[in-house]
Amino acid sequence: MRIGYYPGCSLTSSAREYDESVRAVCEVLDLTLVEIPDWNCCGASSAHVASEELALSLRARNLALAEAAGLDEILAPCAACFSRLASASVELADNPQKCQAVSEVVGMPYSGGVKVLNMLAVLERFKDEIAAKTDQSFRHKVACYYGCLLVRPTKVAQFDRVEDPQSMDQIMAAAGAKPVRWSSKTECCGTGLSTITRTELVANLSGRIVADAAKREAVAIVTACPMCQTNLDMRRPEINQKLQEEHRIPVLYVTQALGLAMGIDPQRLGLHRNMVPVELPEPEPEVVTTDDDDED
Amino acid sequence: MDVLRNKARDLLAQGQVQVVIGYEAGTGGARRPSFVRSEADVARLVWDADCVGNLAGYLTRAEIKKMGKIAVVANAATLRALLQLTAEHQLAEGAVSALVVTEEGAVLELSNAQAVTEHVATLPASLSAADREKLDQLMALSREERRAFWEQELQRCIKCYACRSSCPMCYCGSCTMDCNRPQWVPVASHEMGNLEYHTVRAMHLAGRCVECGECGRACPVGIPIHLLTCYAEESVRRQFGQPAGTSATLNYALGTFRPDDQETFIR
Amino acid sequence: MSRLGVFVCHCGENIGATVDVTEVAERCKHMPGVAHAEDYKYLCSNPGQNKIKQAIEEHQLDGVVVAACSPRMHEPTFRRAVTDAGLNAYMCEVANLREHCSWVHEKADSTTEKAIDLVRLQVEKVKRNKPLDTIQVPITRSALVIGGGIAGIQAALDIADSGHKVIMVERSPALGGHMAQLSETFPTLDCSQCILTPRMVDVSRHPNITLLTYSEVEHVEGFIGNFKVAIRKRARMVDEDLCTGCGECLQKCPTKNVADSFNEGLSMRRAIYVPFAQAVPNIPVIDTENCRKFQGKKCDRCAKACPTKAIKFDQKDQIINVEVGAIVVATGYQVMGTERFPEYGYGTYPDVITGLQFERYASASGPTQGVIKRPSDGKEPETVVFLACSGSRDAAKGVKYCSKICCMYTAKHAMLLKHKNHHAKAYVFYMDIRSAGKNYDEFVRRAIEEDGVKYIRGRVSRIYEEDGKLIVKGADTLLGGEPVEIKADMVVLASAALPNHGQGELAQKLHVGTDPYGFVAEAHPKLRPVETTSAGIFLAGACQSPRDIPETVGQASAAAAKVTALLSRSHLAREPLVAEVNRKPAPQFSDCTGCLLCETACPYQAIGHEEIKDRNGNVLKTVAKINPGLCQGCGTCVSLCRTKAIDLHGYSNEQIFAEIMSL
Amino acid sequence: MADEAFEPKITAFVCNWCTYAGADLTGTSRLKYQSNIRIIRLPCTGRVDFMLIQKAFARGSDGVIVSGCHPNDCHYTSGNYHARRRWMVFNDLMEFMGLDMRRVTFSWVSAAEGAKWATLVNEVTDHLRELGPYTEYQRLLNAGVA
Repeated sequence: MRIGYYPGCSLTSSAREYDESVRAVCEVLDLTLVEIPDWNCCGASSAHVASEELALSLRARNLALAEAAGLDEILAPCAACFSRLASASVELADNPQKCQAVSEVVGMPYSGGVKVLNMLAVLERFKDEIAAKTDQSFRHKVACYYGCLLVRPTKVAQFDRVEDPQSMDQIMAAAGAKPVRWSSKTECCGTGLSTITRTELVANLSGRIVADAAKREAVAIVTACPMCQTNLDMRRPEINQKLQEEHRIPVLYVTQALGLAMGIDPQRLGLHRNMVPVELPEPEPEVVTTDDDDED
Repeated sequence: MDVLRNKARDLLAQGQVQVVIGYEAGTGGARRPSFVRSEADVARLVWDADCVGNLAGYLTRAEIKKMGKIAVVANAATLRALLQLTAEHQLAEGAVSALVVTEEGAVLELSNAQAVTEHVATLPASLSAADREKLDQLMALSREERRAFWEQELQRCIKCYACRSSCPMCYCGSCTMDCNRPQWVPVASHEMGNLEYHTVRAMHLAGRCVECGECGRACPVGIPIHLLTCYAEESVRRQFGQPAGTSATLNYALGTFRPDDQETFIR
Repeated sequence: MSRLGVFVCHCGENIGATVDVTEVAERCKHMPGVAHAEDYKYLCSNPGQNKIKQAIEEHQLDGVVVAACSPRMHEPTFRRAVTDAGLNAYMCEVANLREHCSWVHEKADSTTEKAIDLVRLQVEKVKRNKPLDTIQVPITRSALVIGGGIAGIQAALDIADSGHKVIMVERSPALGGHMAQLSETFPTLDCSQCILTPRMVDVSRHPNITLLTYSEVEHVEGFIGNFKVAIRKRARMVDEDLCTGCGECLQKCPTKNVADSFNEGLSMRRAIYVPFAQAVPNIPVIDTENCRKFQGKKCDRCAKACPTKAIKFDQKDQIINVEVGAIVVATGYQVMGTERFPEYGYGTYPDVITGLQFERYASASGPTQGVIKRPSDGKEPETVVFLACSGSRDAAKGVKYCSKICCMYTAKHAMLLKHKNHHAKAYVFYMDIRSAGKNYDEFVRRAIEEDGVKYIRGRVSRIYEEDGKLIVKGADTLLGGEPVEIKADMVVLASAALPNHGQGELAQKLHVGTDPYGFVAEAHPKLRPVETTSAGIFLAGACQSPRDIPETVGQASAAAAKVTALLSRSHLAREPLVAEVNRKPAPQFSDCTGCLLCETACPYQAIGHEEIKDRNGNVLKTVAKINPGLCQGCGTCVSLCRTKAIDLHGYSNEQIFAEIMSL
Repeated sequence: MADEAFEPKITAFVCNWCTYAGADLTGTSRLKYQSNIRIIRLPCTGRVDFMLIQKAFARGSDGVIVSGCHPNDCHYTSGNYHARRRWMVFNDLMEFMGLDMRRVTFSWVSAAEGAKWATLVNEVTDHLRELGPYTEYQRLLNAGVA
């Protein structure tokens, strides 16, 4: 199984642990990641505000490169990259005129056939292999946090259910974890403007998420987006200060959690880079479920 | 050849059928229809690449129906005609069984519509390469050139109606041409009469023609009129996807509709 | 040679201004077949019509062409005038000189020439007209009512009271429909059971009504006045004649965990059950999916307990064939389930319920005997939030229409909550309050002013669970769009009213159209609201679109009036402009070759076929046969027929051919 | 046509419930259109046999208009759907036989579109006046007959 890989800027810098854990897990699942040659920035943070044409051309160039390299599917682990590339792929999918215009700007032909997948959409295809490759040692209660861009806007993401997504829950369940039922799966973590400029907003919004996860006795929060990770993990001091409570619940990327469940060495999963130290309690005892007795 | 004859002999011997319609050697090596009713005449039956005529035309004639159960030696077009005639309630289910000589030389007996349908599904379209090419050539011409072509061709029509009587799908007891109150189509074989006759015939075969080319072969003055009916059938298949002669319960394309039929010329 | 009369009308100035009417009359005199031609100022007036009648007698005319305004205006008038003079109505044609000539062209020779052409066109047509008589179709003077809710009950009672037999088919084991599930009804808050039960009993006792419950319409064929209906009476496993309704069997049934659909799943029922206490007929039904006996286990406790041995496990479905003259569709509606609301938890939060479920809580015969409780822990909710327009007026849910009844029943729910639990807090999120009936708005005002229900104008974006409470996140658009968060114990969705399940299949069986949402399509939204495009099939109540009880009862009586009008005559007179397959003497018997390609083309299923047999019964030929009762005269088959075997009276091939040739 | 300037002769087959009523509305709204057209009333476009169009041309028409209810508006629910299919095949076949289909206009005109009927008739009349008489077809009338 072979798939295009678009790391994006955050996976080569602030979210290196996400990149490391993705490569480690994919290796175990023998999914070869073919990095798109000479990929460029997807224009996530500002391009689409500055100029529509610039934004579309930036993204289309990546798609054209992928098409040239014979990759008809790209994995973009970072939710923002996924959302930007996917919206370009959807916009150009059945629109030959736009493809034509963009091809001229980018200087490379693009026919419109490349599909963009987020981390969960790819992992979803390997649920059986995950179940086989994990040794059930990761029997912990986890709170699966999806954030926004993985499932919204529906026309672009075209993935899972908008209000109550299930894909990460199912992936973690396949790995032996116990996803908890909680209400903040797609609540806003305060990203956008507030990480740098108005941290108290992040403390308030992300605080609610962390508090809700803790209340459900989750052992860890699992994410699939560098931005969510940053807010829930790096801003923990501000959160604890705002909530006047000491929350030490770690925040793991879904690939880090799967890596642990697969017994991969934590060093190769970049766990040492997580801000809140990743100390997991003993996994819960194996509960042998017997089907309840049949009434007479 | 003899596999076919033996099969015919068995059918007649066991009285399963009262007549086997096949081909026999005609004058000058031509092939003509033959109606074998006794085991002795079975030797007359022949089968080779020249047997292209569509024998299905005889199946709807009252005199043939009177003979009882029929077996017919069938090529692709005959099978399609069988299905279309059954779809149009002209042939009762199982009244006719088809004898098909396969490439390997074996004889298949298809005795019900279901068997015929499955077999027809495996057969290629029966429009010959020459006709295909001629159709494409005509379509490449401009409107005026096509008008000139057909005007020149139809001028020679003598209204002998050989095309009508040879076509298996033209089984109507009284045709629009025979209707004189009102006189829809002029009887005289002048240009207007010829043009209107062939237009009406093509429209009547749209969605029903099994493209056997029999009418083209039957025309004494050699007008390629089978191109008209084949084009009309193709137009129906292209626009409505309902090919004639592929099912015994086919819905007639011009007798049904889909609310979202697409067209570009209605204002 | 026919003796025709041509009458050219001035229509005051309308025709005379631009068409030289006298010239037209003059030129018509020389047309072959025209025996008399004259012009007159106002032909549609009484003197004008008398002129035509006199001319018919005086000149023994056998055909008339009136050149005046559009036939869509006065064709019936002139045809009636002609019949008075003893001439068949269909020997009179109208040439449209006004709308199609004088009003749309300037005064010019070409306009007069056109007028003459238009008259000649009708003259040639009339020469080929044949006298036609109205078609008499016999009527079976009984009616079928599908649906046992208030709509079906009212329609059935009205029809039965007018002396006609009625067969009522109800899918569930008892009458009542959704009305039986309601607690109290707006705007008077009188209890629904009290006003409905007497009507249900009337239906069961009415000599003219045959009640078939736990039955469904299986197949319908035929046409107005002559429907043949096959009804599947599903096996109840209880013999209706022996059962006295004592209820002994109900206590003994060991299976107690079947969700009770009458209580909208809020409580459990047994495998043998009666939908509700006042059920009519009060005869239990065995639910074969959940009854142990039918799952191969040994159990016959109910049979043992039955004093009259009425339980018969071997009962089979019966197909009952009836003949009726008219059908009333009264199949009601259903409400959208909470699982269709992702933003409110996909139906996974037990305390988010639908309006119907709240009705069951509020109803004295409900699972909690009228005490408002919440499904999760059975406690009495302190704070209840009602959401109007849940799913309605929402293109994303595919329901763009307003469900009409929810504003009223939401106000009623809030009012009932406050009556039953004074210190409970009731909030209603709404977009607009639509309370347009009699005493309706006063009812809503009362809920707000006297009962202290808090109405918040705004939508609820999300509901989620936290510490056993439901956090309702909305906005108050009247206070400048302030976000509002309410910690509620229970949320009631006034969810959209949808067509009842199975409505689509029933509509297909009846060949009745449905609108894009799946409701039954009425013949004309304003002028024929209780009829469908299929003649003889009427409709009443919420099956046509969401509707409250007063309107439903009104519509049911209207449908009953239509049925009674239809059944009041032994025969039905129909316009004779229908198609007909020609017949000829032997040996051909007809031009039709029996290809029957017209059969599928007919939009009214009016074309069947018949076998022409000789004296000793063997079939000579199968030809198409058109049923004059069903044929509406569209002519689709006429132009489809390859042998021109079918012709249409009034627009026959000869007539139209002649019209073309007259130009 | 006695006068020398060519005036096209147009025959129209219209359905009674929609286009005929639409033409009536054109009248009641006193909208003007050219008078070359002669309207023949039929119950439905389903009743329009392609031979009627042939006969109209054979009778000397220079143009034919066939018009009825919009799809889904048909008084008989499906007459216009059937008509549309026949027109699609007839149009295609005529193109193949090289006949001038610019002279045949198919359209949907509802009972409320009085204005559309007036513009349609005017446009078709002007267009046919440009095309000139349909000599190509009328010449066939006496060709090959002594």
